[in-house]
Amino acid sequence: MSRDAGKLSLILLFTPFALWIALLIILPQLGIGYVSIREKVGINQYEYGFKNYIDFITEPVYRNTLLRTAWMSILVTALALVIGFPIAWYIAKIARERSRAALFLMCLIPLWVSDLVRAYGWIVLLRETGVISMTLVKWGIISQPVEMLYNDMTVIIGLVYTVILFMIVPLVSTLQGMDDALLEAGYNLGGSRLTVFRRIIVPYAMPGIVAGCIITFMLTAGSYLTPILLGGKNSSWFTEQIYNQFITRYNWESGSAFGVSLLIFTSFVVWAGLRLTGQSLATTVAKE
Amino acid sequence: ETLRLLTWGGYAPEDVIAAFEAEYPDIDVEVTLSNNEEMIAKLRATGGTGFDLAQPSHDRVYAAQVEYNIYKPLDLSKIDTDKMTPNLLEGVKANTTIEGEVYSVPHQWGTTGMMVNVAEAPDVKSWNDLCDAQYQGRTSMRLRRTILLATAFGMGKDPFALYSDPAAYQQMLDEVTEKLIECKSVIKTYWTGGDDLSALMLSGEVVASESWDSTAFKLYGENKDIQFVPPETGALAWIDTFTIPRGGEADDAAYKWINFVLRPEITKMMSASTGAIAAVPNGIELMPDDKREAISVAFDQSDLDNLKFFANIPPGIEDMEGLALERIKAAN
Amino acid sequence: MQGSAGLMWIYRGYVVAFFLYLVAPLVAAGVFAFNDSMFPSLPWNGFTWDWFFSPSEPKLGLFHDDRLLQGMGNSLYIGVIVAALSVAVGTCNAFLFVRKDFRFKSALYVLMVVPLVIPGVILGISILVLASTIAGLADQWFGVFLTSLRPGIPLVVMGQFSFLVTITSLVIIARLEKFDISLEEAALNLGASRARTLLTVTLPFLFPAMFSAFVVAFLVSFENFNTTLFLVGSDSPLTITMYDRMVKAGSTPVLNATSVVLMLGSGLLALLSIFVQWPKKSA
Amino acid sequence: MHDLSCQNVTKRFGTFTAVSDVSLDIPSGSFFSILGPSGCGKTTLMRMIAGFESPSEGDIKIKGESVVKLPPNKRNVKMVFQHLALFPMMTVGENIAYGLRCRREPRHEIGPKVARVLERVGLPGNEDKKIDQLSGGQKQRIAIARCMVLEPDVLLLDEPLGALDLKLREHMKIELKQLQHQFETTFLYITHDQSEALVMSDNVAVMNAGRFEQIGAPKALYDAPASGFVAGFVGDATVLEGKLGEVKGGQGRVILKGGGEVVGTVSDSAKSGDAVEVFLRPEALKLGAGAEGCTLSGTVDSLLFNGASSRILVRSDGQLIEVADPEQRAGATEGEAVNVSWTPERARIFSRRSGQ
Amino acid sequence: MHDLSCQNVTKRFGTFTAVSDVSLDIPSGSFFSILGPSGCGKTTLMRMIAGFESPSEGDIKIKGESVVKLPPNKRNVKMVFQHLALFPMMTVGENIAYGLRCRREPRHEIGPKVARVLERVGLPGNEDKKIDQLSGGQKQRIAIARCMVLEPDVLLLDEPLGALDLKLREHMKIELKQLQHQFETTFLYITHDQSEALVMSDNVAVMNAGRFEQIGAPKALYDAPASGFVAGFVGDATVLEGKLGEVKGGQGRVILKGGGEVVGTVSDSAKSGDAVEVFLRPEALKLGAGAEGCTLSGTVDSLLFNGASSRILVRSDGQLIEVADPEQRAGATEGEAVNVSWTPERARIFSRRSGQ
Ligand SMILES: Nc1ncnc2c1ncn2[C@@H]1O[C@H](COP(=O)(O)OP(=O)(O)OP(=O)(O)O)[C@@H](O)[C@H]1O
Ligand SMILES: Nc1ncnc2c1ncn2[C@@H]1O[C@H](COP(=O)(O)OP(=O)(O)OP(=O)(O)O)[C@@H](O)[C@H]1O
Ligand SMILES: NCCCCNCCCN
Ligand SMILES: [Mg+2]
Ligand SMILES: [Mg+2]
Repeated sequence: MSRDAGKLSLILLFTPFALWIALLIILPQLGIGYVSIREKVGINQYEYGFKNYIDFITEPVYRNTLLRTAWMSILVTALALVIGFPIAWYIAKIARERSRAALFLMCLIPLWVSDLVRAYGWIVLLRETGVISMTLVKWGIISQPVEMLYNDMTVIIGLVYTVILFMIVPLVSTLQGMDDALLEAGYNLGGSRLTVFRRIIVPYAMPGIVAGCIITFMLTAGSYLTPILLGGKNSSWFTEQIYNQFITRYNWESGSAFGVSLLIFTSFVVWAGLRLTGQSLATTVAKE
Repeated sequence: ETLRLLTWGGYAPEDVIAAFEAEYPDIDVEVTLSNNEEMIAKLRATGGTGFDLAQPSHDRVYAAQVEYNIYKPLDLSKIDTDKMTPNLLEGVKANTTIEGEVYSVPHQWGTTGMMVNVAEAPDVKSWNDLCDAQYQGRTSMRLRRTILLATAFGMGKDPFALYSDPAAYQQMLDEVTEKLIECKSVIKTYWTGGDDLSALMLSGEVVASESWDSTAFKLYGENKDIQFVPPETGALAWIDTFTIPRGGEADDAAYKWINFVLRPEITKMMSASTGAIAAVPNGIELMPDDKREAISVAFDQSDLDNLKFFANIPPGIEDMEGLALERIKAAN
Repeated sequence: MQGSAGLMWIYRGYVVAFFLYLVAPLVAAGVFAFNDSMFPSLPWNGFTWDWFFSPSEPKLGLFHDDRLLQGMGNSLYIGVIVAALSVAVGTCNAFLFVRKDFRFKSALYVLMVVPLVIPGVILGISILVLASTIAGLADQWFGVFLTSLRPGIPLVVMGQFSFLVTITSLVIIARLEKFDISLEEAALNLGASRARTLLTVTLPFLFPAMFSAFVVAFLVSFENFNTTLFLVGSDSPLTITMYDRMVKAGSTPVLNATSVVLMLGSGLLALLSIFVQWPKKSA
Repeated sequence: MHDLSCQNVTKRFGTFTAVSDVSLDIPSGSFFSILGPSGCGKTTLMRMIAGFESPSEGDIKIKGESVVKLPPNKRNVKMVFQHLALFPMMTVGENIAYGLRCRREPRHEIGPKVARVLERVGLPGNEDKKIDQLSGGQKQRIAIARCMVLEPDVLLLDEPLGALDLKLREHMKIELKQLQHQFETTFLYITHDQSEALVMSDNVAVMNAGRFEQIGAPKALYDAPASGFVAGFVGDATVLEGKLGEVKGGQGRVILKGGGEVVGTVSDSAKSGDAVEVFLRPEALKLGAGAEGCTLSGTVDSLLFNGASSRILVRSDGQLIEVADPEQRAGATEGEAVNVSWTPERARIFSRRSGQ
Repeated sequence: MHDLSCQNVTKRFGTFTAVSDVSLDIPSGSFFSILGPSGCGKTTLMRMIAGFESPSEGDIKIKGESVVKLPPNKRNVKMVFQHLALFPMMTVGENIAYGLRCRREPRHEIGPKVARVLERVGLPGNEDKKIDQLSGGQKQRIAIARCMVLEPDVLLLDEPLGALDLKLREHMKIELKQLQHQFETTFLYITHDQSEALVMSDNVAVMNAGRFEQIGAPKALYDAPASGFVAGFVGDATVLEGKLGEVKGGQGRVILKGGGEVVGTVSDSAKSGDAVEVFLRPEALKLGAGAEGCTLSGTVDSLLFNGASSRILVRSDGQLIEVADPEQRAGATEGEAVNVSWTPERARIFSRRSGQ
């Protein structure tokens, strides 16, 4: 292999990567960073400064919405982990070879339709005159139709639904890599179920858990339709604020500031999560 | 060539498009559904390109054009302005003339008021009734600027008069905000689209709501108890217009469309779909029968005289309103 | 450890309940496509195919609804382009990170993963802002309309591409890492040229991963909303068309019918991807 | 009393019987091996003893008490897994301490115990190493230490040398044997490598298709195999197929498939007329003519030098016969015509093995 | 003319020298092995011959012509890879046809050629099998067939038996040797398993840390190793460390580290006063007293039964000495006090190996 050919192919392979990262990821982020420090002082008149950020910090509505979004996202992430782990375990360790692929594929079902249709499906099921409420009335379990939409619980159910697949996939792939002999060794040396779970399974699955949590958290924090459509009157979500700034208030400057704030905030949460678990991006998310 | 319409849901029904394309076989109509805010946002993002004809409401053209320069002046000679209701035409022209150039002509008008299931809630008469505790969990509204204005009227204020005085306007907004936050526990949910509202009303989940008249007229056909009720303080009236984006590439087709949809036989089809009243002299008579009946049930002459036309929004007001809306949304 | 049989049944029950949870909203959304009513909700008025095949208003069926069909066409078009581009670049990235050594490799690798942890909304607005700024300057200074930098299909493609490449790269990298480099050496040793080796040995090995990356990218593109929302122009993809329809016009069960078609389509695609992967699994 | 005994243990998976009616008794402190080809049921038997499977029939006793009802974490048998199953996320010290912690031994006793067992396996002071910093042989020893620190009644080892390379394996064979001496614990060792089983064990059970074919000391298996399977599996042998003819005083005459007749000792219940196999160990063969029926003639096909284990391959009637030729002292040359001979006692005749 | 010759080939990776000044000449049609421990540079040397690396210094000639400038796909040396590298997405037939197709042989000739080579490796009619339907030994043969169909000048084999299990490996050793006979092609074989190298090869080069220590026929390496490394690596041996004392007529007296003196043959340039090692092959040792300086006394530590290769481990001054005891005929018992003796010619004295 000649050295020049190696150089040339390196350049050829590097170019698309560099263009992609530079033009579609880095420059646009710098772009909103730049726009976010422009202050509108009049029609088509701008100055530079941090007023947009100051507005963001001083207005409790925005702050609280961001905190609420983060808090609910963490909750959704935790729920997805708790609900998804047994499923991932089943797929990776209990199901037979053949049903494994089928089950795995079934986990992808939510991906088959858009967020919109999923939310739409939930609405059909959960609204006051929806399938569940009406069925319960019909069976005499409840006397009055109940409204199951427009509260945080529903938003959480819907969000967990949308993201749980991204929790299960990395979990399955790490758990599949685990030799059953490790578990058996754990029991053989005297461990109880709990000990084996706590000291062997969890540490082993940690990269998968962290990867799943990061992706789930990011998707939740960045979701738009599900909280809006299922949350109704009580659904304030930070992406909606960004949307409002951009679409209903044409205020790109503060919208960009919101965007940058969201990015900084979520990056912080991800960083903190990685720190706490002693993992890194490259060993978790990238590993799948 | 292609005519790219940026318009409201229902404003480009398939049968009208089919008729248009039959008459002008070389024109292809492509439709993007939108609303006032998104029309402006979209055109701002495209720098006025990407669409050939937009239909913002009359009060939303001026500020957007001054600030973002997204429209181009109309060539009135290409429009059959003589077919339009003169006072609507003049009103719109007055609202949308900048440096002597006219940017919009009227298309249809309608009102925003309340939709009420009169069998269940016969007493709903005023904007304030939407927040009446006796309808706990059975009313609705759209969390947009219209409801801010409506609530202000309901509180006995005239928001349009305060447009010129931002501080007073803010003061008014604060009161409105407070009232709507209180109201939150009464209403079932905020509706976001005509369909959403229809489902709520038809299923009986909601018995009274802020509504476009057109939506109410549609439901009247399904259930005669569901009627449009103009509030005591007057229904809010809007005129949706024709406006050509600055980067429009099919002006001739756009003018053809404008003239086409104002023809009497087309107006009828259009109104059947939109439920709104064409800006032509005998607009109401050109409505399909069921809609006409619904209108006559809803309005008497005094209601028509009491219409409150939206006034041009000066720049800056919308930011204040936006924040108010967000506060309401985020409140618990 | 052998669990007790009873526990095992509870566990199985849980798994079944979970999958019911997964299909429930889809079934709910799907069933009302066949309800003979103007509204996608109870009561059940009887079975109908109208929402698929009826040729005229008011129950304009999906297959006669030009705008939904147009939206579907746009989504397909965007999906295929985006998926093809992301697989192509993902493959390059895979070769770059698996086969090549260069400075700052591990930092750049992390950078490659980063788009996954940027919320889609932000990708959408940031690309919108950048592209608009450039187009705006071009307009202001030179008076040219750079339409491809204005909201529209090209921008949607860029927006979706920006994060899909990460996904396709990860999928293809995982496969390429399992590739035994001695297979390539064996081919060279048997007299094949580099190009032939790539075509007959390496790419066939990568193909299942490239295919499933394509399918995933296509599906994600098809259902993407958050990024696309800010970047659409007049040719909206299906999700946006449906959203507009739902929020701005009125959702009739035709939207349910559309969902049914989407589910069938995605289901078939998913099945196809198993068939592509299965026989070669042992490789 | 026996440390471990199995009585008529059977294990069925569905209709397939993986272990069939196996009984064994292992005396305290001895090194017992189970030797058999892949898939014969060795691991299944061991997993029943450890408690990961429960027997379909039969009983398993440890120190005289039946354990079939006990869950695996309550049995005092510890296991060294085929791929060792060291916990990759723990250090060496944590791995060894794991079992002690599960037992809730007081913390201050754990440290010294870990240190002591590490010393005994010859790796003192390695507590803080990561598992992947260890070489194959070191991992092996940690896996044993992890079990031995718990002072089990029986240590089970499932082909623990399988993953090691050749030289290391030779070395570890001897080391394992020494460790067993040192700990004086009962070892139950599984392998499909006959030399491992022979070299290390006090007793070996030869297993085939779920059953024990023979249990005995290594030399007994080698010198007096009870079946064709054992004769073929334990030690090298050239196998000649034929039909048993006349049998006289334990000696039989076999008409070979390839033609010719040979004489040997009938070692199982084969009867005149049965299809049989004659097993000839390389070291039982000599170049040069022998008694009638104890000679085959052929040509030297190749000389395989391997020090003390050198062989001559002699081709006779299309069959290759391995003849021991320690250090190539016989001086044969390739292509040369030779006779190969043996004494009738060292040619063993067994009924033909099924499936071969 | 030699099919393959290397002249002073050196390969450096950065500052590390993987192969250092290696020269070899392989006569046409012979079986040549390179034997050395892991990491000594065997694969690197082979990769240079195949063209995947280029030498830092020196020249490589195939059939007398230098090939260092030729890309790998232009060299007529074919290679059997360590893990075989059969193309999993192709059938057996396609795998074998691959090289012919690359050469653009006419289609109608490819089929028959593939069929013929399959027959020669004993797998006729298997063209349409998938690779993963083959057993380990069959894969092995397909990998060889895939190369041999191209009629290479030299066939390179990089530890091809490494992945096989024990019994199969024993079998394939003999089979490979037979195949080489049959194809009459030059084989260059790499291994770290001395028994493979000894059994199959006409000549063996023993490699250590990038250099050749000795090239010779198997028996020569075994009987007359040129260095301590070769003596230790080829064949088993007990090694006693000490200091060379008086040397007389090729025989030297070594003062052992553990105490005591022994006599042996000085086999390299070690001089009186040097640190040395004495190598004793197990089969050179006998129980019972011998001449003065040719006896060590100790106790029997263990008896390792392994048929013809049985050993007695004798512990003497803390050192374990392996004594051959074919079929355990010596009748020693554990714990017994014994003497171990040898003849001075069979105790080889070499300078101490570095790093040990
Ligand atoms: N859980 C199970 N279900 C069904 N069959 C099984 C199960 N476990 C093992 N078997 C079968 O039982 C037989 C014996 O398996 P086992 O693992 O005990 O063999 P082994 O002697 O340990 O082989 P190896 O030397 O290859 O490890 C095999 O045929 C295997 O396929
Ligand atoms: N591309 C390379 N860059 C740097 N060092 C290398 C490279 N290839 C091999 N080496 C080093 O060269 C030495 C020899 O490696 P080589 O693979 O030739 O050993 P080997 O004798 O084949 O060993 P084994 O028996 O384990 O296969 C090793 O120390 C290895 O780490
Ligand atoms: N604030 C102005 C509202 C304009 C509404 N146009 C409605 C069209 C509804 N189909
Ligand atoms: Mg086993
Ligand atoms: Mg190597």
